[in-house]
Amino acid sequence: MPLNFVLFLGALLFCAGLYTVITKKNTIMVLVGVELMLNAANVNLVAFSRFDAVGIQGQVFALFVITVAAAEAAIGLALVVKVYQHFQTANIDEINELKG
Amino acid sequence: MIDLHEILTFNSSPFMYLVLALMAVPLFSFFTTGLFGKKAPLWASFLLLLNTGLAVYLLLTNIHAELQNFRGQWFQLGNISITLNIMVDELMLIMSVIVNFISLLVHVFSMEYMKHDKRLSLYYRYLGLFTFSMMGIVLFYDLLLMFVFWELVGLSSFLLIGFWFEKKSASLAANKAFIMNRIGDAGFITGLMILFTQFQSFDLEAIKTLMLLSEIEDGNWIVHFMNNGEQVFNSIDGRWLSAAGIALFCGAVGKSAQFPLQIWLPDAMEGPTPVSALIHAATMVAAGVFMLARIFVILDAQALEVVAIVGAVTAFMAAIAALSQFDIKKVLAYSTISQLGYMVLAMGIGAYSAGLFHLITHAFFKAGLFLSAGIIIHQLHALEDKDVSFDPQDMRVMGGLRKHMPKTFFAFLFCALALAGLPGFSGFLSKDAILLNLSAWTDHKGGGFYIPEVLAFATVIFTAFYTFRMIFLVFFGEFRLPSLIQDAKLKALPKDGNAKLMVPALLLGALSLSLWFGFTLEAEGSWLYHLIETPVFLVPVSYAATSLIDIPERYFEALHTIIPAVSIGFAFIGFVLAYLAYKPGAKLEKAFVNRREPVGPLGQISFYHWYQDSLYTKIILPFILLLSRCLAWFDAQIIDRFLDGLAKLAVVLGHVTKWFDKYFVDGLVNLTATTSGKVGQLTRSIQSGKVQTFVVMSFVFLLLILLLLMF
Amino acid sequence: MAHLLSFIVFIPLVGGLLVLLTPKTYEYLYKVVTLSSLGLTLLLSIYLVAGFDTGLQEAINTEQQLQFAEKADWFSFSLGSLGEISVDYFLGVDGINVTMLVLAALVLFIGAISSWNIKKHQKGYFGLYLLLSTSVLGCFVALDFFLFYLFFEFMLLPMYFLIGIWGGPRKEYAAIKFFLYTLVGSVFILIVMIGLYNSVYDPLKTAEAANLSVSGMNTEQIIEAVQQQVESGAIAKEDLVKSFNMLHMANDANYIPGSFLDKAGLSTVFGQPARWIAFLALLIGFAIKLPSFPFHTWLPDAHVEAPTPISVVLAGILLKIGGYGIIRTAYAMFPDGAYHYAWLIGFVGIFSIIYGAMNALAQKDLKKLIAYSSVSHMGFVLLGLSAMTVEGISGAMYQMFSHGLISAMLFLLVGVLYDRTHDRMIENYGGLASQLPKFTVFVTIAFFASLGLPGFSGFVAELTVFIGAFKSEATNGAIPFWMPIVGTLGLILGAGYYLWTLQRMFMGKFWVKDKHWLSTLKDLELREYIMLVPLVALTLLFGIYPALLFDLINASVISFVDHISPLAK
Amino acid sequence: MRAVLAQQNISLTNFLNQVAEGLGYLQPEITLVATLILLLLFDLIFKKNKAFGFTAIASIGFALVGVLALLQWSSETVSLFGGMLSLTNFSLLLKVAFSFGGLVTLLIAWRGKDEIKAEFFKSGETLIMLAALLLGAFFMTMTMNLLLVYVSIELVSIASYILTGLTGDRKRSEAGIKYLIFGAASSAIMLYGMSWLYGFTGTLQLDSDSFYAGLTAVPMLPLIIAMVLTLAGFLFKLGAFPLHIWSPDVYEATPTPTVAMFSAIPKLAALTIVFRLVQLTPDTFDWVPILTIVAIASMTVGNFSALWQKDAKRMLAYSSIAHAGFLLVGIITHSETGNEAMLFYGLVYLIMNFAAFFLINQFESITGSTKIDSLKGLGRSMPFAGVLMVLVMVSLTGLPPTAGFNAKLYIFSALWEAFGQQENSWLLWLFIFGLFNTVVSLFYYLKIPYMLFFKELQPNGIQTKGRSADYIIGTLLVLPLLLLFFRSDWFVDLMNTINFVF
Repeated sequence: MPLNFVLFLGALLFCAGLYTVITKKNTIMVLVGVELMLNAANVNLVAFSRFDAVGIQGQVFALFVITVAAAEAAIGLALVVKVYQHFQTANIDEINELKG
Repeated sequence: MIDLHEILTFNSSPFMYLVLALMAVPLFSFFTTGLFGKKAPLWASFLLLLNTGLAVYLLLTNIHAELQNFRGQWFQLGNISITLNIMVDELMLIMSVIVNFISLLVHVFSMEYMKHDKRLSLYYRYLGLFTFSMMGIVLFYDLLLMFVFWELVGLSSFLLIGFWFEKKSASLAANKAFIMNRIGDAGFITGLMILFTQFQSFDLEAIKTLMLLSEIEDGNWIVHFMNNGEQVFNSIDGRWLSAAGIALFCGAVGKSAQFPLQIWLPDAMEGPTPVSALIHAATMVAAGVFMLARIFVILDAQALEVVAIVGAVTAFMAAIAALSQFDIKKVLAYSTISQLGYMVLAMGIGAYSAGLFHLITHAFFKAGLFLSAGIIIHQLHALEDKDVSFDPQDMRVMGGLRKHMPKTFFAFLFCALALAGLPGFSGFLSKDAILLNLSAWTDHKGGGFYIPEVLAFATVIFTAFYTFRMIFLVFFGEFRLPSLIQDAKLKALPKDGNAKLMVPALLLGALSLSLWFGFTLEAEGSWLYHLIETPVFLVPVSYAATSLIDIPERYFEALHTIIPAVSIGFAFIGFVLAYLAYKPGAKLEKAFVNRREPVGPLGQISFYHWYQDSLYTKIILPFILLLSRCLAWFDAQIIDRFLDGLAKLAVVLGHVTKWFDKYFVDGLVNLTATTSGKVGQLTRSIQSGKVQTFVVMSFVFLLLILLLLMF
Repeated sequence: MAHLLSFIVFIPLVGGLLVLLTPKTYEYLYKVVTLSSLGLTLLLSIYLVAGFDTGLQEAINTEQQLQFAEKADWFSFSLGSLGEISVDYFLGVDGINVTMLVLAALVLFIGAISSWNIKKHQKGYFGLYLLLSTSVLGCFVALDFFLFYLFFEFMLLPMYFLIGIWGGPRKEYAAIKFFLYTLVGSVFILIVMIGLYNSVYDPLKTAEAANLSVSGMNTEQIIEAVQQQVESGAIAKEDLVKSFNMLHMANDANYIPGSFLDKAGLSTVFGQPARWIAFLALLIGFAIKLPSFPFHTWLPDAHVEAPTPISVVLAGILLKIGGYGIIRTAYAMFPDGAYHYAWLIGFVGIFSIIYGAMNALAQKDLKKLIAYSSVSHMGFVLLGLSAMTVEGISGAMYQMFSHGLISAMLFLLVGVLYDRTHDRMIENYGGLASQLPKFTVFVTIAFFASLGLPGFSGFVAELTVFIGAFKSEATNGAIPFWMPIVGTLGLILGAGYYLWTLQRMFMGKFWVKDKHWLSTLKDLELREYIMLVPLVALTLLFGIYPALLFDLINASVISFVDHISPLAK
Repeated sequence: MRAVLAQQNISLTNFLNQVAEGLGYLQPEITLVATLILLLLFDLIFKKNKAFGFTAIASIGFALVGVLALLQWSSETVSLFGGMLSLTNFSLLLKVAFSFGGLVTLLIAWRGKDEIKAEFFKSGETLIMLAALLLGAFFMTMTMNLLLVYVSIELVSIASYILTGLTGDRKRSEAGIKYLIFGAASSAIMLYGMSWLYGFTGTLQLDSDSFYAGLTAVPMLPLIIAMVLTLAGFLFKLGAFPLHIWSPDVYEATPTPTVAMFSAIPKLAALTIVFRLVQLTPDTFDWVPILTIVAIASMTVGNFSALWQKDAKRMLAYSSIAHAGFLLVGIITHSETGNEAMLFYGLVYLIMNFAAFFLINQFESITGSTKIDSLKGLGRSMPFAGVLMVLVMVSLTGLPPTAGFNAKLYIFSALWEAFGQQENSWLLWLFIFGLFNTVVSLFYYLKIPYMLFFKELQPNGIQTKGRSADYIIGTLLVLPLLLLFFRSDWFVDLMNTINFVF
């Protein structure tokens, strides 16, 4: 499978993720969007690591990313819960009190 | 090559202190008089008596001694030393006697005239200050120092005119005098700049020496000399030479009340009458002429022509203005301007001796006129009380005073005749000399230069006319005051003043007889005239005017008999006209008494002095004030706003960026939204999604940076 | 007496600390401390002038021409490839700043006296006042650009608070305006300062750093040698010791070849030679402080809002720092720029003269009127400088000095009136002469002094400026003949607005707008005499005997003009 | 790991030795971890009034970390774990600074109002998270490997999210979630960029030859894209334009001590990473335009947005954005001078900010609010604190006689030098913009002295008695600012011993 298919997939994922992050109202969905973006990167990493002269750093990296992403997601969800306690909603539009 | 420092040798001798005393004594009087309270007049007059004595002594001892000068350094400017130079020559000696003498008389006169004033001692201090600064002008043979005292004289004149500052008119007159003088002085300073640039000194001796060495080469005025060791080579456009002369003359225009700055002098009559006699008739106003005499030799042809024309015009205009005044002091003021015009004219045509001669004679008779007028005013003023009030300077309330105050009459008459220039009186000699030279000058020059002559001779008629008009109105006919105040009753009739008033007036009256100046009908016959001989011009030949001395004798021969005859004739015509118009019972006299102001264009022009004053006060001054207000508005509204604007702009930008940070993004989001199709729902969903807008915004900006880098 | 200058500069600081340490219960001590410390400063500076050698004639950019110089390494370090940077604690006086130093000491002292009736927050007030004094004095004697900049900037803070806390109704606005304007100016200066010390090296220190064999050479020879070697590139860039020394900056030979501002002047900014731009930046920076059109608008506000003593100090000294800065930095370091922009400077000068006078003519507020007259008078300084002749420069300096005295006097007098009635509007008074004769005498003297009547210092200054300016075209062609001639309009207008004011406020029948003032309008009291009489005396003294001041500055001015005049090149 | 092994083709055993000796060099980090665990255990073991214990452990721990870092001081570079970390005195200096920061944070919390005290010292997690944040920052200063860069950044970020959002009121939870989403998104963007870099070079090791070679080989366009995307994450941590927007909200919501930490430590850490990236990319890639735009924009946006802020913390947030711009200047000059100036600026900035927040915190503990208006007239009733505040503000503006001025002076000198050599107009504009931004910043920095001194104290019965302890600490924090102005050579000489090569 030629590399550029994979890269294209990655780019697509990335855009989809970004789009989700930008547009979705529900915080959970936004987090999901982030996950998508991260995974776009992962796809790239794994794909490139095939061409790694010395090893498989890419794949290692991908693993790390997944773990960190999990942690991040955990914190994210925790925060969502916290927010829900305060705002009785997870709708990001309604969480908007800090004004500059 | 000559070195500036060889000219500017510092030298002094004990004799110098004697000369300096001439200034020191009045200054001393200025400082000490305040301490004497009631006795102040006596003290001041005593000091001035000393000074006069000293002046006379110096005159007698040094009049024929060779010139001597004292020079010292005032301060060092870079490597140029600014010097003080006192020159003892005839001019200085004579002037110092005149100034001190008349000042002394005024001191004495004022004892009576001002005795009821609450600020009497202050008045005498001011007189002291004036005499001091006037002596400064006379003594210093150095343009810078001359200018210094020039301005100080202006200051003391300002103080004395505004002495009764509670009167608004007085304070305004004082300002007018000072500012008009300042305008002239701006010219003076310009002259100083030019001469200093060229000669690196203000010392007249240096200036004259170097002027002699300077020459004109293809239109450039170059001078080449050493200044302690180092070569100085200055070359500027030749026209600056004429400019220098004219600029300095501007100073004289201001001080000697020449056209177009003369309008301050009539207003200056707001001051006490003795002051008018001293400052605005005899001495200060003559300072301009004196200064012209000092710089006479460095004036070039063009400058001299300007001087001559200005002089003639002034003499004529003022004479016209004097024709129709009601206020006796106003008449005298305008006549002063007119006579000063004669002197300046004389200088302009190169009649150096004649001009100065007229200065001297005029000093006496005009002071005399003012003092006698002062007596009349004083005595009439004494008649005023709570139910009788009138303007004691107005000739309409006078008339027939010959009977009531005969001494005053004679004092006044003698001076008046001198003014009118009738033979046997001093004025005749000097004026005759001027006219003589004038006509010689005209014949020699030819061309359009007959205008000054015409004006000058016309002025002779007018002078005689207004003089005799004054005499008839004041001294002949009936005393009009009683008829003017029907209801009230005068407590007494006017009478001659006491000795303090009369002695000075009579003295001056006597001095306006010509026999003191030599038993002759021609200026040449007078010892004084010969004492002051005309110097030769020092300016480069190509620019120099032809001195009268060089004018061949034949020009004069014919004139020697004609001119006196003509001038006497003209004076007589003036007298006859005045007699017909204003002799007691003449219709003009009647009309005059109960008219507010003269009728007819001529009358108006004359009464309002060619409307020059209104030109200043109604057009120029308002314009300047308007301009200043506009500028102030401009400053507050435009410049300040603009610079503040920059500051505000920052704040506004602050708003913008803040707004940008918050809301601009939505727009972008909508944009992305439209691209991604389903507008409606998206926009709704994103409206205030702050975090998301943040993300979008950042991302968009990243993209922008990218774009910026790619192209 | 060693370290005389340091004492002069830092005694007020010590006083300030004392004030801050004194508890509120001994409030009366604040004035005592302030007065005594400033008095001591004044005495010392007079002592300094007494010991000042007027004959010393050396090149303006050498340290031999300095007197009472104090030089100590402050700090120095090598900043990477910039090479060694050394900042010195470097004070000294020459003819250019000695007069300013004395003036500052004097005016500060008088300002302290006039602070007598400051009531609120005395501790803060006098503390800040003394702080201000130190920074002002330091600004005049500092010859290390870093040190100078420190004092220059540090002036702003005390001033900001003095205006902002003790000022009038719109004090906040005035304070911030003052601060911002001056800061903008100082940013310009900072830019050039950075550029300068990056381009200038210190020969002697370089000799050490590059350890040249300098055995048996005297200073001049060493400098000579170093400069040659740098010229030839024998000394490595890293060994060069960059210097903040203003005198070095004023010497072309000390510019690193190929550096941004070197004498070759090849590098350009916005298409203009960098040296010209640098000059312009410095000029603008200080012109804001001077202030000259069009940067003057902060002055009226600051003056009107500031309390009397601060107005006195502001007009008396702070404006002079602008003029002094232009002479010491802009002109001394970039004569070529000065010559190139002479026309501009001269024009701004006469424009300020006339513009300021015209504005003064239109003012209703007496203090504003005087503020604008200051703008007009500072115009003379610019005119004199632009001429680049000995007379012009001396005139400019003389003008700064005399304006220091006269404007101080004027603002004190306004303060006197304001204390009585809390009103400065001209049209609210009339015929004061009959009510307050002594006050009127002083006002009249001050006005005539300010409009340049001979006998007062102002006249000598203006005359010198004029002849210097006129001489310019004939000798070096910096500015045309017509400029000084047009400038004489300023004399007439000056007479105009002063006499008009005199006539409106003091002459005529006595009346005041508010009847309550009748009781408060008392004539001068002793304290006010103590402030005014010395000023009047000095103005007269320097008007009658100018040699007092010219002898101090002549030698330096001559060498300064030799340094800057394009003909000397 | 195999990758790394293969890269340096060495046997497992001496690789393990390497790890072992590497660990020897990581005493500070280890100590931090230890502190962290201790805090955890303490929290679990004891039930009530743990405040003293927490304080003791945390402060001793942080202090110890600092000391250890100092003890390691040496001028040569040590590369650990097969070059994944490189320990230079540059990173050591920063570590010392960071642990100092940690200590000050504790101080601020200790002097803070009761809620803050409670949050910090009642239960452990705040302190634990602080420790974690520090740990992340420490690694950021050393890492040479993209992987490690990512991980350490995330460590810092996650700790920050928790510190922001997991406790406290709705405001904080809101700020937290926003912070997290924004942060996660930007780190995702960065990661995507990194993946591309990896693709170009086939390595994650920044200092490896193949990385260099790869970047030189790649065509400009994709490289720029990748670089900018990668930069995004760093800029996010740096709080620089265009990823600065989170900071105001977060700063406003989070308690002052935490903000103090956020404002300084992650910033500097991120700065080192940007610095390293710029250092190690080949000269074929021109960083100047990108960073110049970012710097100018950060200064301008930061300063201008700060103008209208009502809340002191929010204002300082924007000011910190502006300062990020100034810090970048040092990197842009790309010269030894620039590096030193940047480091100088960074450290001075750290001190300034901690001082500022300490004083704000002190006033907050009196007035109970961080609104600027709430400072009205306080300077008159507490002149000493007022003066300290003024000094700090002056320093932040960058005027004499404070170290803030020297920092600006040196960094712009470096810029000037760079301009003098390259005559690159980007630099000139940066120079002019930067300096005139000083004037703009004056507007808002002066607001605080203005409120403190020009306004009258409003008569609500707040107790304005300054506490001597605050005065002492405040003085200790402000004194360096003055000292470093008058003897900045001390500090610069220190900079000279720093070696900026990794």
